[in-house]
Amino acid sequence: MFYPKELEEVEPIWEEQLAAVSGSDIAYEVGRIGTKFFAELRDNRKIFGIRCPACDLVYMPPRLSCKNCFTELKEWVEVSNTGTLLTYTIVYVPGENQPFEPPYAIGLIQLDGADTALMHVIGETDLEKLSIGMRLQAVFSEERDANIRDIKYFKPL
Amino acid sequence: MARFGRRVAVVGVGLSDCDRSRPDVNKVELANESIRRCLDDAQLSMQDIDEVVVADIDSLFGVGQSQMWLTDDIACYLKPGVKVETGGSVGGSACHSAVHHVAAGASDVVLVTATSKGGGARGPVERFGGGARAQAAMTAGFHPIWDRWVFVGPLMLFAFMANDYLMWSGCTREAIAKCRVKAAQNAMKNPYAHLKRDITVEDVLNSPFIIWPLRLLEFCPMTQGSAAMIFASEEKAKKITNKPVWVEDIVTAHSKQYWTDAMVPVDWGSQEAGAVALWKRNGITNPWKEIDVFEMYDPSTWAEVIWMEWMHLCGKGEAWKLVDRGATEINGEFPLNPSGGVVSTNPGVPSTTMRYIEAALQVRGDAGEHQVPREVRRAVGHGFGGTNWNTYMLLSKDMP
Amino acid sequence: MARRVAIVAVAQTKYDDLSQTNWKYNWEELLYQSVKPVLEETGLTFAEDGTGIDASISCHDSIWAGSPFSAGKTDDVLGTHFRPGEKIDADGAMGVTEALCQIASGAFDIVIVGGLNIDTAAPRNKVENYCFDPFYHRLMGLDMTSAGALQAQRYMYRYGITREQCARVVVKSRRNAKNNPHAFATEDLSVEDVLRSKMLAYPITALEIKPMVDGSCTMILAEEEKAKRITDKPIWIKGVKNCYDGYYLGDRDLADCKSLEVAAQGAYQMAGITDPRKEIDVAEIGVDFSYHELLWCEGLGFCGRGEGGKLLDSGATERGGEIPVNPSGGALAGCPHIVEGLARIAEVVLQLRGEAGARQVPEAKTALAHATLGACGQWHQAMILGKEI
Amino acid sequence: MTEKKQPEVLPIVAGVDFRFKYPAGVYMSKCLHELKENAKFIGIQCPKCKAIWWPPQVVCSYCHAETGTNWVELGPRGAVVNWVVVHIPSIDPRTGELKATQPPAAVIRLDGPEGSGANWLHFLEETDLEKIKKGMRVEAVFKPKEEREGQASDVLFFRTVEE
Repeated sequence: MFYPKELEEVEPIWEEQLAAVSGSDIAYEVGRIGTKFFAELRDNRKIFGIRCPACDLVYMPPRLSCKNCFTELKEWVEVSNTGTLLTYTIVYVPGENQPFEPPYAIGLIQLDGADTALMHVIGETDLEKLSIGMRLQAVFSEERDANIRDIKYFKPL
Repeated sequence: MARFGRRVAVVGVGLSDCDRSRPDVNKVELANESIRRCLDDAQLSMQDIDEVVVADIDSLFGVGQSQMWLTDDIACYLKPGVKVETGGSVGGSACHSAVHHVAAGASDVVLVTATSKGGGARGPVERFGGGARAQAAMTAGFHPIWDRWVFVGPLMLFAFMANDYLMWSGCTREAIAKCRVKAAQNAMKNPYAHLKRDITVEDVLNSPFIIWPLRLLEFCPMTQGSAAMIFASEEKAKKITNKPVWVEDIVTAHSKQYWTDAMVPVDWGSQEAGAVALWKRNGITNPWKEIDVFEMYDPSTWAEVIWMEWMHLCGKGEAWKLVDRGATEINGEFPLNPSGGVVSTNPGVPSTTMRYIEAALQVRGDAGEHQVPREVRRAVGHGFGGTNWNTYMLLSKDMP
Repeated sequence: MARRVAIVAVAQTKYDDLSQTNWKYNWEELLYQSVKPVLEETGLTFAEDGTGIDASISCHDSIWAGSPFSAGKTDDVLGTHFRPGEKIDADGAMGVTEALCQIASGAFDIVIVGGLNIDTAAPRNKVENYCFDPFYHRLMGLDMTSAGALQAQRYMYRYGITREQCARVVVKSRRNAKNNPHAFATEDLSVEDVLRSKMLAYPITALEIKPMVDGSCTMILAEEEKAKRITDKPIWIKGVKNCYDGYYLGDRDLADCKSLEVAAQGAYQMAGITDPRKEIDVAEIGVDFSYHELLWCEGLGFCGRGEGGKLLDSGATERGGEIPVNPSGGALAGCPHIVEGLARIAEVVLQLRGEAGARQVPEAKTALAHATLGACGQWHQAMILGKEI
Repeated sequence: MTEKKQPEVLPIVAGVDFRFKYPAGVYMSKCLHELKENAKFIGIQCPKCKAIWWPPQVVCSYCHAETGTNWVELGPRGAVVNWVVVHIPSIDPRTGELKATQPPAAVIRLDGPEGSGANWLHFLEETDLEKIKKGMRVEAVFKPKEEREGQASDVLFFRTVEE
């Protein structure tokens, strides 16, 4: 016992409270880059990356600044809705903000035309049959609200 | 006498545009904006940065371990970094970390970045604006069981402070209103300020009470914005710029966990302890005469006036009289917050960085329209934050 | 560095599950349990006459603490009332680097660093989900475990690492932890036990992630002359570097650990180490998931790329091996978030002082303490400590 | 930016609603039990510098001495030192819910032994600002024992008393 006996033997009081003012209803402004990307997803079912001319890389998801050279990125490039699975996992336990009930698979998918991979869900598949290197295609949600879930999931080709 | 093993100088500063809301950028893009301006100011590229210090308060801004998301946009990719979280002082604490790292020889050129852009409320509290939510988020920084249930954010703290000062100092409300008008006048000269309304003493006196006796216009707004600074070693600084601003000294003082004593107020001793250490250590016997510009973290106009006394800039009960006769105006005998201060622009996390930046710009003579009309050799930037954290940076034109 | 800096005292609490006692201790009371021993050992106070501790650094992650300005909770026990104090919002290992710089800069002579977390008071999955950006990753329900699983899978795919090899890391960790009085999880496990435990995110099972425990760790750092006066066993910091990788998981090949390589090489260079496997006598590394140990051993240069599994199989990383890794059992045997890296430094200090008890590695003179933070090891720090100046 | 007018994209809802367990700790638990069971305020006195800490804590903030079990009884009476009135709606950060208007908040210096005392932020019963004065004597009004939960809110407010 570290503290005096009368203290160590006190019945502990604790309280469960919000962590800060958190809440599932908090919304985040996406900025102009995000606006273009999500509006294209929602309105045209198109996936856009952004190219760094100095590094000759097409970034997915798009961003304002190249991390290698700090070039301000402006060159929008439409990438394919098909791509290659680089790695995946099957999530078995329920958790916050999950798009589906577990078990479901998520993976890093390098879309054709992009140099970096997008993190997304893999659906319409037997979870046993997933393999790295398999080809996948985006399936868009019927109702789209301009967020990353406008792509419902990627399905095997 | 140099305080550190190696001399350190400010070689670049950058501020983003500041407004109530910046929907055109997300958080990391907003950070990027001031860093680009900072690199331009120093005429450096991101490859020249050795290390990045991130200031943030994750619990207030809706992303945990924010340094991770920020990495790519703050020139930190494949570089070392530090993440600091104090209170509103955090933008200053990060600068102190950068100074220590340069002085220690761990890095030669260190970038400090501070950004404020959080999530917004959607739901029943939305109609009250973000203010109530922001206050509650900050209240969450008080003791969960003992203090949270009775506090209303820092607002309450400054209301107590105002009531205490009114009780014993003989201060007039007009004097405080004048101080707020001074801030507005200065802010109108500052392109990076948020509130730039041409307000009058009557406007302040007629603004509603938020917490009696604190009025709406006597308290700071909520701003989205970012700030960046670059610190460099002597050798590098001389190569980078012909106007290095030397860091003569830095001081941090903190205070105890429970806040009630700050309402009395007893705990402003933290402001005092920091300031006294700064004056004493640097041979400053009369800061009012020896400091050319003072940028104080003023969350409320009351704080600006009251802390002048705690920081030994004047005697007890004298600050409001000095303010009343215009001594702290931009062309007064002791220019205080020529930038417009925190009451005009308050992004929170970058607020202290902004004070340091203003002090550096004044020393450089680059403050533009809000440059004080006198020679600035020495300036002080001050930062304040929960839980009564105080940071001071003494900047100088002359190499220490 | 402009001045030499040593660690002069370390203390850890037992890492334990406080929920069993209905969270008996609050933050400061938990931290004080490791603050008091270092004060008593060194005889130092917070006196301001030049003989005492000059400044304090508290280390916790405000998001795991569940409140902003969380340093307020630990100010009093770290003696920062009206005095210098900083708060590092990351692993305590970063706090030690900060203290090192504060001392090396000439600003202070003696600095105390304390870190703690009450993991069991926080909803792990929610906190971890909150650490991802709100646009691309958070709405995919990611947490550190599922992100780690993506890395594990990629690493195993690229180098043929087996699940059994990963499981053996856990078995070794538990076995070593039996010798560590601070450790939480010490039961005997077989590879089968590990593989058969509940699958969380393939290939990571419940026994392959660090358990949720609570505790604190504190240490005191001092400049050369004072360090020698305070203790006859100062442990010197000879090299340190940390490094961030990019944020987006899809930007990097997760089988790599570039930022660790940069951090390790930086620390080795500073300490004058050219052959880490030969020159380092003991390593304590940050292992949140079983595969971490294998991958980090590669990044630290203890073996070639893809050889992490073989290194483990060879027995080289056992306590009696060529390069003992985590003789304390490491975080897989229980060590709270934030304290994880700080405790690795504390453990190697004990090893170098020859005070590691039953987990002592014989004749340890040079040691490595590693820490990691972020999804898939985005941030790494490597620190080299030595017995001799 | 010179891009053409973009279609609107609403901010993305991606919050996390998380709750933590916050421990009171052994010192505060002891003091909260005392409030609940016996309607008594027990602070702790630093054995070295004699500062009184309310709520009790493990070390003295001023001189870092361990406070041990040096309990002192405070209150239930005290004097108003400072006060404010909240005019705006506020959110209870513990629950996220809007708080109804609250009574004037005041710092009360609870009476301690031999002229000492300790400050506490709590509510006043008196709502007429004209009547609240510095130094005004007040007394703690407790909830009925069966409703007390071992919380600071077991004290409802402080009532003005004549002395």
